[in-house]
Amino acid sequence: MEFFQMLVFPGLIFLSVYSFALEYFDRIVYARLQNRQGPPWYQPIADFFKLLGKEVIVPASVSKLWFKLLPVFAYAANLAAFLYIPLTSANSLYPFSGDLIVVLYLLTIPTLCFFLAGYISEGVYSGLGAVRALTQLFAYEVPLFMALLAPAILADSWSFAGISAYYSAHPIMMLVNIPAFIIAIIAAQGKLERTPFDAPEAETEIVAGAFTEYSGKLLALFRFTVDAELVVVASLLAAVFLPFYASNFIISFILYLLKTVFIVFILAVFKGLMARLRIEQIVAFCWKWLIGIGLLQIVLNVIIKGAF
Amino acid sequence: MLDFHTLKNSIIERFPNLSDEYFREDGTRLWVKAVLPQEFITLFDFVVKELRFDNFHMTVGLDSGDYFEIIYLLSNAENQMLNLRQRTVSRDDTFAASVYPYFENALFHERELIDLFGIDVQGLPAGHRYPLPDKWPDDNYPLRKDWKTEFFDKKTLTYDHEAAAEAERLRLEEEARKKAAREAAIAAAKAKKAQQEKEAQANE
Amino acid sequence: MSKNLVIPIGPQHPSLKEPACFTITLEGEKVIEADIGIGYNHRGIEKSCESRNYYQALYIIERVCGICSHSHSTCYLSGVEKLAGVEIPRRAAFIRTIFGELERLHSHLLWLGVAGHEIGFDTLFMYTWRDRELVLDILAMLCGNRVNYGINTLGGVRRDLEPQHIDDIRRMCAKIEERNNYYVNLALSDATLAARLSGVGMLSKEDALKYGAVGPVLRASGVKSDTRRNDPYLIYPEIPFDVITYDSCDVFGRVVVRVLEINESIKIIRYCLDNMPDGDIIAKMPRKIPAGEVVSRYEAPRGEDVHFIKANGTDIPERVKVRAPSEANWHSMAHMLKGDYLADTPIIIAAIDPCYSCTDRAITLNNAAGSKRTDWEAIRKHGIEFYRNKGVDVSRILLPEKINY
Amino acid sequence: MNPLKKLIKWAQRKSPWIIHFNAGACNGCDIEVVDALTPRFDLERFGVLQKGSPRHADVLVCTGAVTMQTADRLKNIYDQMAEPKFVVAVGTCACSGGVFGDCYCVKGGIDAVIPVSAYIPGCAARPEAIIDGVVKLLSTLEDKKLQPKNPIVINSEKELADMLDEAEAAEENTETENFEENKAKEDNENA
Repeated sequence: MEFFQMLVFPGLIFLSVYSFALEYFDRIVYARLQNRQGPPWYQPIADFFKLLGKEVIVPASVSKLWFKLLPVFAYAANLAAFLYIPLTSANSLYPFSGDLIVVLYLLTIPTLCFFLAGYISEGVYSGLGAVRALTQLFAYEVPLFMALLAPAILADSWSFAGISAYYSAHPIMMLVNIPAFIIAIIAAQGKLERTPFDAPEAETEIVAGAFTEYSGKLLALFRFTVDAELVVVASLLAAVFLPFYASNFIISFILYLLKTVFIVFILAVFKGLMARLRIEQIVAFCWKWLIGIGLLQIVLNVIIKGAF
Repeated sequence: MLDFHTLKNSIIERFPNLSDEYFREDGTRLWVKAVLPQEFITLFDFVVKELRFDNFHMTVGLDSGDYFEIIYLLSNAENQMLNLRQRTVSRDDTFAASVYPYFENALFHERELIDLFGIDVQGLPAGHRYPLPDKWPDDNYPLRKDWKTEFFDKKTLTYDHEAAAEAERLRLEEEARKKAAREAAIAAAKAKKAQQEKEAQANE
Repeated sequence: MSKNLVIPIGPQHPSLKEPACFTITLEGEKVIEADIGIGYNHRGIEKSCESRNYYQALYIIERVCGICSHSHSTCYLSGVEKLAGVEIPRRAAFIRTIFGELERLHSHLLWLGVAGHEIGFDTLFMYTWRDRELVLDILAMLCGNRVNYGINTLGGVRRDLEPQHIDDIRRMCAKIEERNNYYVNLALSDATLAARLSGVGMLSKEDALKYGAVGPVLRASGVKSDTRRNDPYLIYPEIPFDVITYDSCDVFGRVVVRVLEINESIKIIRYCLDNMPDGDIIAKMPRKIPAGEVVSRYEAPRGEDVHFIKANGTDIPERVKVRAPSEANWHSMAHMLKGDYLADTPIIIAAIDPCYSCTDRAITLNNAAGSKRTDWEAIRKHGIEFYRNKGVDVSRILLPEKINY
Repeated sequence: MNPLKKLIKWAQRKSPWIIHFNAGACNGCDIEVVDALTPRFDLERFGVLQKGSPRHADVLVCTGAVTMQTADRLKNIYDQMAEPKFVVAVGTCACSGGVFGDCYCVKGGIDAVIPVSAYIPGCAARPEAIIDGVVKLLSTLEDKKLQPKNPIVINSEKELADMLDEAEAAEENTETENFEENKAKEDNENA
């Protein structure tokens, strides 16, 4: 049973299928925003398998082992984080008291893999893309942690189960966390390196950032990781900020789908309406604004917790 | 708004050897005849500094038979255009003075003169060649009249001088023959007319 | 990045629509040295004009640049007509002015989209190019081709404007004006656009004059100079339009100047449509143009376009020299690049709306000092080159199976 | 595994990523190529995405008559692209050198430098023509036997040198066939 859950439902197969679906949804919303017709439904699948069929060019001066292993590490970290997030019921596959912290740290591994991928492929563009990926990591990491830990403080527990128990007990508390939700959305946009914060792979400046030298299977795996990251971050936000679940499986599964689609819709609209910020503007914006509001949110939560 | 007349007088009074027939007016443009490089620089300096023609448009290279000319288009705040000319001594001694110290954006124009005409412009900073590709063979100056594109083999990047000379000779012969034919025709027509007049007088 | 990093942008780069190679020396993210490498588009146009008669040279001159083909052909023709002493009929002058302004409309909309694309604002890119389609439909309706419209010929215009065309143009102008107002307050109000564009690519008024900048770049630095006013041609002396200037001296100013110029162009088109006289559209032109020299100037969408034509009495021009507007802006752009961030380089390069095919120039990037290429390509190219001059293309060879890899 | 191969071939037809290079054009065709990606003619309907790096792209869309300066850069980009790759020449100048064919600095069409799969004529080829060309190129993928070559990974200069020497040895005994093949190539080049 465990093996089935690991492999099929909340595990590999579901994550892959759902990341293709969400990527398609994201591209369609983005295209419709620019009143274009957008790609057909099977486009993400076609992109993935086409890349599988392409020739893999490995730069000679690069250690082949690392060049090929990095995409696998990035995807593995994503999959591991996905197992700890509760989807349809209050507790996920392996609930334990600090699983929120574990998920957060597992989610930083893909960014490190992107940095290493850019750094070891020694191209001029990939080197710059790698450095930018790291600087952006420091920019959005602190506000993301703050935004996700504020509801945990109110719920007085670090585990998803505790959070959902507390918020299902008194649902009005969820409204208190609205500012934290907004910060989390903006920081998630930074984590997924999407348009206002996509300096690391700015197409018009540094070609394709860390992935410039990748091609064929490895590029397919990297793009797959980026899609999977979208699913994982969306379900993480859903699990922390909208932790209500129905009793039977079918309804709560549909509820989960609605929650993640709603979050990805916001991210897609966000991507369509903004211009790309420079890297030092991103860092300045994150450190000044997001952390400021994050601190206020945490102070507010502590006061409310004291009061009730 | 000083009109061209005062402009001309101020130039002639500063440069006595430039007489009035050196100038040609054409609407809002004043053309000046060609001047040798040594003289040209002082004229250029005077025009830019004193007469305030401080807007540089472009330089045009010209291959006029036995020497090369460079036309400089300048205009002042009142949008009057003054076109100065500098000519090289001869087709082989192609020294020309550069105006880069006065106008930095003349760099590309003057590099082009070097590449396309082979005019030896002195006073430019070091830099890439311009505008021809780097593999371009030396002393092949495309915009010279005697350089024909059809004798240039693009694959091996060599210019076939003999064939060019051959074609040139043929062309000159052809021209001479045609001129001779035309003169003969005119002479024949004149003779026929004179003969008709004689007949007309004869039968009066 | 302690040591200075040398970044080659181009000749193939997603932000450049055309081949040019800029070698940017970086210190961290700041640009400290910029070297321009343009002219990959040098096709030797001037030489080929010297082996064509005036009618045939018109086709080459029209294809100097795809976006401002009407500017080049009008500038060339006004020069040749002046040499021949032929006055084109008023109706033809009106039609040429209308086409010049239509071209300015679609060129500025195009530039606005490219600027949006450079700073990652793809929605603006998609919107402006969707509206640009309206202008291209009108151009296709009037003269059959969306780009390189061959409306001009020696002595006047090839096709006339029928009445039903005129109210199509009016409808299009109304639609573009309404869309343009949306872009005007978008440019002035959008936060991220302002964040990315203001204070970027500074070019003070003195530098603009010193480096001889032209067109919107000059006008965005507060200098009121427009060839339609300085050296009026066609119908512009009678048309009441004002020259837009903005004194913020940066890329943001260039956006505002271009967006407001779209409104001016619409005003000019409406004026021309209102009082266009009847009459024939072409004047008789002699085949052999009398000897002489002429300099003609025209305000292309990107700046002042100067043509020099020398005729020697035959029907073949002796010398045709084209000075395209982008060529005047190169030096001011190299000056602007220094001191800004790498992220701003594409937008600064795009800000002068360079048209490399116009500039017709070639400079190569000296690879010795320049870019750091991944060794793989060097080895792979070496292999292929080594075998190419032996006449065998290695990529077609089926390597014997016994090589195990 | 035949189904996987069939799936990959289907995928290659459904998602051709293009990279655009202007080899000396008047940029009329470049604007029309980029125009094909905008709302009215949206190429994304066929899964076409414009990519920045040659590594990611399959279809190299070239415009303009190849000037001598851009010739070796064009070759360089073509070499960097991953197999299976195609080249689409957009515009009359790209197909045959067009109106600039006789200029001293122009090498002629794109096929003077790299093998071209599809030609789209037109002085400023219309976006509709470009889309039609790309879709026709995609539909030809089915019948052409397209096996992605197994990747040749070369680690060091020495290994490449040995491989090339072996290839040279192999070439010696096939000297005669190559001789005709070269002569044939010479003929159609100057034809």
